[in-house]
Amino acid sequence: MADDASLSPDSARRVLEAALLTASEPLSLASLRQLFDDALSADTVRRLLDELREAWSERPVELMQVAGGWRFRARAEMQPWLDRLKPERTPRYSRAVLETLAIIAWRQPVTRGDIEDIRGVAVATPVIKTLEARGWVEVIGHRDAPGRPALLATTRQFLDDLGLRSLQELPPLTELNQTLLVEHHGAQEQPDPPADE
Amino acid sequence: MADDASLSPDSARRVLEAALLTASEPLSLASLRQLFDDALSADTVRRLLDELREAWSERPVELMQVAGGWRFRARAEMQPWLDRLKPERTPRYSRAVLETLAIIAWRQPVTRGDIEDIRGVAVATPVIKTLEARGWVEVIGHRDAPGRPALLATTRQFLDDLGLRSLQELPPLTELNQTLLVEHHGAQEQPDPPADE
Amino acid sequence: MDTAVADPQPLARLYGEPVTALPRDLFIPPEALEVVLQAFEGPLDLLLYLIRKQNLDILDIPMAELTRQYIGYIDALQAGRLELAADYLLMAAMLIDIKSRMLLPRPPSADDAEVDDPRAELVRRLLDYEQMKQAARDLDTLPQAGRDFEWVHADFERSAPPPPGVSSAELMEAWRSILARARANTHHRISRETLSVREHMIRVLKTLRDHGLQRFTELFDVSEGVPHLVVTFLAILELVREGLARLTQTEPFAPIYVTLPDGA
Repeated sequence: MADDASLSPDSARRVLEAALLTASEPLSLASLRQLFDDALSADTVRRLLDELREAWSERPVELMQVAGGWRFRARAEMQPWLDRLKPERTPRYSRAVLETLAIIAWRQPVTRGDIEDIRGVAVATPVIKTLEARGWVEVIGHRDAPGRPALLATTRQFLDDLGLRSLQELPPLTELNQTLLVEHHGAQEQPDPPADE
Repeated sequence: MADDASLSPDSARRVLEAALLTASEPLSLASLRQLFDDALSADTVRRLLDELREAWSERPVELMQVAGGWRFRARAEMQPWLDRLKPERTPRYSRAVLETLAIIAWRQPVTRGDIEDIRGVAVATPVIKTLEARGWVEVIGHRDAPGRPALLATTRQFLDDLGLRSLQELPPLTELNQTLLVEHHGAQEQPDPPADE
Repeated sequence: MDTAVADPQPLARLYGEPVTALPRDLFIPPEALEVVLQAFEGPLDLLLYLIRKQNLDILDIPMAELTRQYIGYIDALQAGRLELAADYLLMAAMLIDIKSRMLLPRPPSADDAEVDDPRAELVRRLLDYEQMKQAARDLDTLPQAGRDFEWVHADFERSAPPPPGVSSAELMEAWRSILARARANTHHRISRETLSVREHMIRVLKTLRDHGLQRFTELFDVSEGVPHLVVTFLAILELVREGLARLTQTEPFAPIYVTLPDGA
């Protein structure tokens, strides 16, 4: 059925094309050679791939060489149209991310340990990474303590993105603390009236 | 960026092609029109699809119309090669699974009890689970009877995966000895023909 | 074992050998019968096999013969102490019932002699099942995604969805939920900090990080007014207290320097 020895270059290109179009991930050169039971040399397959890429050069989808191998991908200029197919719902951050951000914002600089103490649960690395990747949180130093934990603080961009001129424009925690904490923990746990206005 | 009013037929075909080649499920006519913010009529899109199908007629992949809409698939003759990339051969379904599926497909909606009546044997739970996991069968309601048994029906994906546009494209049921039976035993013994013709 | 009837599709494999036809006689080793039985989907399937294999007329089933054969299999199975599905036993009972009813004299009916044929219901079920059996085979011949063809699925770099937005109000809500939890764990004491001090602590820390050692006095911007100077002073003291910064002075009245604890 699949007679590889006598496969014409054209047929081989067709097989490559079908395989690359139906693959759910990039196909390595080794995988592509496996299509032909290794009857074609790596060089031959590479040459066929070049021809295939050339043949697709005018199409809206292109053959790309990516980290894992070769893959067909829609050209960037197609994206505005393709994006219309499924409007993404506005994503939201998880509660863990929001709480971590709140703690960093109001209590900075804090270590991860501080955040865990306050939240009462471990803080997963991706949570911090999410905030760092967003450019909202950065490491501004290390506490002089065992393990020299990183000190986290919010960035200028965090203020910009939230439309704040300074941290002081964050809602004051005063009322919150008083309504929620005073009655439960007693006034003696409240430090002096805030100077954060 | 995506100016639809002034889109040439060629550009529109390119957009359709990119969308259909990258889709992870068949795209309905409505979805395809959404690509152009509904600036193109359904008829125009249908015509472009026909042209696209024609343009691909010599290629190793083909544009198919199935229940869920349009999607490209590799031609069947490519399968022997494509199979080589699979770690193991796709198993065929057992007779129990196939017979259960056939009964659901042709007699839907049916309860498990209905299936057992026809097959004359208990239907093992894994059989139904297999079909549900494949996304081919789903519960669409409950019969108003003791125990409120679930009513099973096939899904759109079942039709898509078999390359069918509707249940009416299922192979016709073999009549076997029914005509003879009618003569011998009278028409009242024949159940009504399934409404899938 | 009699396997005279050629059948391209083996019913089963016994000890590696294909079993292409059912043994006709009943002297069957129970193991063989078990294997054979697994080839059937149930009593209807077995009955259909017996009927079709021996070219019995399904519309005029010789009940005596069919019942004898069927019961023969059941007996052999039970002799082998094989666990037998209740469905098979139920069918045996039904066959015997039909057979006995056929022995009874039927009331004469001039018009429609066949209507009361006790076999009718069985025949209907057999034909119904046979039809679905065939439908299942037909279904299996349809090209199936993943088995006979593959869907095209080229890649598409979807624009990264816009990152989630956050408002001050949401942050406040998050804080509120932390406090609500803290309420349940009273040992988690959450004290309020003066945010302006915190903000200045950060400012000082960033200066130290970016520019290294700083003269104490350089950290103050006189133009910003007294409250600002006080807060900055408090911030530096707090940094030192928390071990986040160090003050160094080589001798009395020499300039005071502020550094990060690791001397960076």
